[in-house]
Amino acid sequence: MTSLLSIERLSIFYGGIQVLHDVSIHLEQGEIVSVLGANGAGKSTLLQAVSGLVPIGSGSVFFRGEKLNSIPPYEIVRKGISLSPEGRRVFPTLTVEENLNLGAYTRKRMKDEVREAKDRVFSLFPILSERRRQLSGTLSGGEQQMLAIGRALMSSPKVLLLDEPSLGLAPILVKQIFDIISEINSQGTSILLVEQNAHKALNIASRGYVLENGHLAASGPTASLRSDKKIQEAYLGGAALKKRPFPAKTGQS
Amino acid sequence: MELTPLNGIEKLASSRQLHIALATAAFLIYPFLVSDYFIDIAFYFGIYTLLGLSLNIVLGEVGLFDLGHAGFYAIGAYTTAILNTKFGIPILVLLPLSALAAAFFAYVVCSPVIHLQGDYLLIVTLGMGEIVRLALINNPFDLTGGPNGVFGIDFPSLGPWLVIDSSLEYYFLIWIIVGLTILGLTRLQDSRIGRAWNYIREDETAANANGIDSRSYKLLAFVLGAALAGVAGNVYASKLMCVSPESFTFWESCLMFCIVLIGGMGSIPGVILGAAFISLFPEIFRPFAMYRMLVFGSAMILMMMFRPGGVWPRKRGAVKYESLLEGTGRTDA
Amino acid sequence: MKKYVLLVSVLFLVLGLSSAHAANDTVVIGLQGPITGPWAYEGQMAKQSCEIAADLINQKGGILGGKKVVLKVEDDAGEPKSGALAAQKLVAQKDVVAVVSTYGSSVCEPASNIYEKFKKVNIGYGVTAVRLTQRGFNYFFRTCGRDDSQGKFFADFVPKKFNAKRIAIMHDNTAFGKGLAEDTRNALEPMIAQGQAEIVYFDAITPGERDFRVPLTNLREAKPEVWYFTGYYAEAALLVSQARDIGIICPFVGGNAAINDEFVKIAGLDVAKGCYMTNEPLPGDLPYPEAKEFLEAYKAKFGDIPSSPWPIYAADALNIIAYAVDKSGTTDSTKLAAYLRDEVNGAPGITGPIGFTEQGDREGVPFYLYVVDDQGKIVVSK
Amino acid sequence: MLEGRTHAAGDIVLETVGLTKIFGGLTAVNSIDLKVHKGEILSLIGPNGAGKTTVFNVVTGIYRPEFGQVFFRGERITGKKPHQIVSYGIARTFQNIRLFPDMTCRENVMAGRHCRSTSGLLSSIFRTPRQRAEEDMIRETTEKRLRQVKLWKSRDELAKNIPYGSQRMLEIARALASDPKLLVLDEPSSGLNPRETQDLMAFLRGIIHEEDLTILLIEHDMNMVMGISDWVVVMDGGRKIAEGIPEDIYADQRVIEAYLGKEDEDSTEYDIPAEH
Amino acid sequence: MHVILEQIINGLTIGSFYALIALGYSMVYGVLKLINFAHGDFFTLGSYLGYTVLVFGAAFMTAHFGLWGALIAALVFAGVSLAIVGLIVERVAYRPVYPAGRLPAVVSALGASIFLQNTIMVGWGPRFQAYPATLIPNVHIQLGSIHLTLLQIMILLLSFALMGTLYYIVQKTTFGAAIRATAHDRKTASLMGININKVILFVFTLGPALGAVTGIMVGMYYRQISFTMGWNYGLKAFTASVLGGIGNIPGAMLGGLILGVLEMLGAAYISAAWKDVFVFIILILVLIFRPTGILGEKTAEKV
Repeated sequence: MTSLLSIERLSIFYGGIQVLHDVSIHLEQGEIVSVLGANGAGKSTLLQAVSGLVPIGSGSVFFRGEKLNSIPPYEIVRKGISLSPEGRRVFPTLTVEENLNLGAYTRKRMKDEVREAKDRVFSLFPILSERRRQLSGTLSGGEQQMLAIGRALMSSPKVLLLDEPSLGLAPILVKQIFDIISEINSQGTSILLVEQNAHKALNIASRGYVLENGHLAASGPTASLRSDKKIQEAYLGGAALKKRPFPAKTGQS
Repeated sequence: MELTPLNGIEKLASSRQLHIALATAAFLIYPFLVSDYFIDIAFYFGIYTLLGLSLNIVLGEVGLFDLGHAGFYAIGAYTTAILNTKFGIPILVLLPLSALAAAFFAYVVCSPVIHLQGDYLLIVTLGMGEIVRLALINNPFDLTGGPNGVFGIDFPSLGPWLVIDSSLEYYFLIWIIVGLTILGLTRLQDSRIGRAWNYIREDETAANANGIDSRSYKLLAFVLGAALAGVAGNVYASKLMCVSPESFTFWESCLMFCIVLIGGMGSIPGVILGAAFISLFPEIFRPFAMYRMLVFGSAMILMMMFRPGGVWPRKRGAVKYESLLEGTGRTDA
Repeated sequence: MKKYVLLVSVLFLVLGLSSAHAANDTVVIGLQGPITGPWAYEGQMAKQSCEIAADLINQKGGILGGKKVVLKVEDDAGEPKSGALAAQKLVAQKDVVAVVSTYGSSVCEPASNIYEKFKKVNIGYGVTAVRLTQRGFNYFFRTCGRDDSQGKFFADFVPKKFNAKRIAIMHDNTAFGKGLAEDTRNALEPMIAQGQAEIVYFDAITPGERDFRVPLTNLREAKPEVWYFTGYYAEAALLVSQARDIGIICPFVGGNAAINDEFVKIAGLDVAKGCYMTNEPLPGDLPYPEAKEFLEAYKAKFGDIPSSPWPIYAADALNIIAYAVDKSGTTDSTKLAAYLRDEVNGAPGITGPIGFTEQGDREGVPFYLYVVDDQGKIVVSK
Repeated sequence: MLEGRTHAAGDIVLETVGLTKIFGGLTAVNSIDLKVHKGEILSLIGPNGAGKTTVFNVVTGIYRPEFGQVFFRGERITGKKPHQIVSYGIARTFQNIRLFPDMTCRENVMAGRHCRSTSGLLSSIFRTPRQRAEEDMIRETTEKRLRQVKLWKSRDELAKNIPYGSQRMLEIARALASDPKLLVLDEPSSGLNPRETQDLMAFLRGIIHEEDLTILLIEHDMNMVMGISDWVVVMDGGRKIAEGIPEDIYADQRVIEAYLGKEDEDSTEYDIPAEH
Repeated sequence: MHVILEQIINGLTIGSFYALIALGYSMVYGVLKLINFAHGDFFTLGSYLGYTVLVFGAAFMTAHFGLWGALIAALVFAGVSLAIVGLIVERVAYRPVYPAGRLPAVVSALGASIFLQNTIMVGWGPRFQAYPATLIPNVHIQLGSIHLTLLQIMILLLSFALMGTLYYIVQKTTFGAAIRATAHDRKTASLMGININKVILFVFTLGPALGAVTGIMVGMYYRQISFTMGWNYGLKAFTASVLGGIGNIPGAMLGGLILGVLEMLGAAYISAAWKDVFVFIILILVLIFRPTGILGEKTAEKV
């Protein structure tokens, strides 16, 4: 049986730089899978490649067995993969409701389904319902994040790609967002989650991958990853500290 | 083929000198082979080259969108026309004065808008060019002669010794000015000022972070570009012996813009080729009568399709530099 | 290196196009006019008129005992710089005896400087700015009138005809229109001094504009009894129709460029009828036999007679050059200029007898007041 | 907390006092005190959006702070324009390399000399002896810096055409060409592979030994931070949450929480508005 | 007082022409960041096509569909033709040049403008062409002391209807939101499932079509058209779109109307000859104090 989404030996280049090296990841129906790693590890690039925003260097992406390489982004949305991008990227001069409607752009003829989807988003994020006529540029960071996720849900995707949903949010909101992510998942959407906040991400995911400098550093079920020292090292540079050729200059007293 | 750096320099320098010598020789011989009509065409080619070079400083070197350059050209021409006809000041004395007048005008009008970016600067300069032209038509203080323009402008002379009143002499006048301008601009390109301009064009924030006061350098570019356009205006006015507003339209500014882009931003030989295209093309295609501008328009599109960077873009790094430190024992790499 | 080859070949292409020569049994007369550009219409009619005039001369056996008159046309696009280049191109051709040049005063100015310098007789046909003949030039003449002669005609004739005291003058800020407006004002000065007239409105509109409701509203508020517009037909047609829209009903008098068949077409018959104009006699109203002959030939070849007076003056400029060459027996420019200035007097022309003043102006150009009749025809006002 | 450092107060190169920067209601930098001592490498770290780059932009004059002051070698430089800051002796690089892409490597490095030269329009046109001497000086320093970053061979290539790692080094060479006292590096390792990062670290270590230089660093790559810093300052949500030597920071619970997130729920109820 | 009201209405009429043309500039700029210098010539070409239909097809059409039928036919024919011309120009002159950046596109836009203008000159001749005078009954309406014509009222109604429709499409429909989203952030817009090429197609058909309709209105209003008129209108409309905030669709409408009224008021109360100077000075002042126009978004560069 093929996976819902499978990324096989993916390599991506920006100009002359290789940012992803032979990365393979798969996502099964109903799963939440986390991709962890420090900044610049290549996590966002991975999601953008799946969405068709960056050209694939080598390797392939399959969705329900269908190859997605070189399919334009708007077709990929149509097939049922939706990305909530890093930094939220809401359209600030559009109202909340317009942002949501755009999320359902591929289904704009199916009025009923759009309304259902919107009701679902509003029930997940009641605050958006209150602010539906407000310009989204005036929302707070957390509200914008909710809008970005809600917007991605509007196309009723099979796979939801979330890029750093907790970025720049206060802890209380982080918890809220993660609760909602679990709920979305329990309603049947499979989620590929890219996240810096490793603990939170591992809490809700069933499996995880750790990226380090574009390479897959570790992967496995969350329980085993949690105890893996590799994560802290990947994040905080533990390896380097150990290898440090000289002590801190001002550190010696 | 592997050349040692020194060989490279020699080879390039000699071929460059050869090019320049060939070009100079061609320009010297040309007017003696042809009739006044062709000398005059070459004269207007020279005017457009000078205009192109002047806009190239602003647009090519600094990357500021200036679609009102004809305004500076007009200021130079009218300064010459008015001061010469009203006060009898000799044209050659007015040459620097026209440059100063245009430069001063540029300084005053550009100071408040120099911070504008891209297309907004474009529309502001466009508006300034139009304001100049409309003001000339409206004859403020009875100076500009309104739509009639100013007529009866003298030819350049220095007493009885130097009198410039034939096509041949005008040809040499403009091309000597162009030649000196090219010399000066080439030297500027290879100085901290020329580099500062390029830094601003490439990345203004990074330029600032490297200690370049981008505001002053942008103003300097406008002022210098306007001064050169003023010089072109001076020569143009004395050649035609009259000036009228219809010579300084928005279209004229567009042509200058095209000269720089067709040639290649920041490239001096490019500007010459661009000016040749703009001034010679319509004359060559005179026999096509009313179809000639159709051909001209399509040629512009085709040119950008196949040479989007210009016909002769500036090649950086073509001149190889040798080491100053080698042999001094100070090299550590 | 490739670029040099390109450059050199472009230059030679330019050179290659400069091969003009003529046989010995012809007399070449140049014509400079706006064959392209915004005044292409005038330029092309001038070209046609000169062709007819030359044909007529040649049919009658030519000049100088059988030499044919040949026309050589250069386009100046109605623009000063191109005008200078066109002039330069004509003077460079040694076989061109004299030039008919050109339509538009500001184009004529730099061009006539060049002709003067190279001692080439040049005769303007659509250049009415007064200053052109005040430069003390030896080689410049014109067959058309001057702005001030028309202004004088207006002052002498129009207020009386309409019994109008309050006069509005509007021009279009072009060299021609503004000149005519100012000359008219000057010509009215004596009457104003005596209290017989008053200029209640004097202002410019911007040519190329389409909306004149603002200046017209101001004009309406000035309550003129007659309104003189000294611009071109394109604006005149808009002005009159917009004026009628906002309730200006006083008589409209246009200058000699304001009214023609196009004017009637654009303004529409309703608006156009009853509009007046001061004008040189239109081709069809010329009483001279030369005119009849010329117009028949023109109509035979081009189907219709010229719709504006200027092409006829171009034909007359060609005629007078041919006449002077023939009578003086010389093609030397200096002698020709002197002959034109001193000896030509009452020579036959399509527009009546031709002679030149000391300055080079045409002697005695008559003006008529025309009106658009109920059928949209432009007829002499009774 | 500060006992790790032994320098006297007189050795302070850069100091910020109560630095605060507000963007439309969001306090991006909240009362930051920073002391950078002479000859050290100080890293400013923190999760995304912590306000590190804003601190940099205030120090280098791109933003004006709402409150607080910046002192450089005892002089107040608050609110100076970016192009003035350089001549004081602070040179910087950018997070996403900002070279002059269509100019040669040589010309790029020459930019750094701009603030140390003075020739004007006329002396450049007439090539006065002084101007030529100055150009020679510029060329010499440029060559020295290019050789230092091992890019002398690529001097005549366009900056956009050299490998990414080299571009990083070129940007550093450009900054060094102004002979700065303080080098401000914004994520110098981003986009570099581990090998290149190692080289960069060695290089920075090297120049700080050889020259009278101090380095202020923003870095995400903890390998680099931990491997090179003398002192680490950690920011989160616009505030300074910790500082110390790398070993202490690595073990600091607050830092771990800031980076990896917390196990326990936090009850603070604030929400940061969107970035502007 | 009646004079100023009359001037304002005149200003709104000419302003609505500017606004409709400015929309074409602004939509293209919003999506492609390209100043389409050929847009003024789309307007001229539309005017000439409408003229041709009205003059040569009028007899036939008036007989079969009545006067209104002929008018509608002219509007539709010119609109559709220009939509096609717009697409061709985009394909031929702009699309191949985009990848090289914005400046080459300026030259090729100017080239396209010269080409179109001269095509019109060759096709219809250099003379002014006159729209038939009797299309719309020349009815004068006097409201109080304000003089208006039936034609003027019809033009105001039609242009406001067009602007209203476009405003509705852009501000109230999902497709309109897609256009605005694309103008703001292309990449994210494509994540919404928006096909950017379709949006480009839309702006390059609708803009020229609106220009063409405006061309016919201008022809009917002034009854006279020339092949060079596109430059003047284009320049003013471009100014209007910058004044309103280029790339912003309501801004273009507002900018056009403001420009028209300013022009008329400047002419009435300052001087007819200096009115354009006045307009440009206002524009420059607006840009000095609000560098992105009246409704333009503030853009700050991230360092």
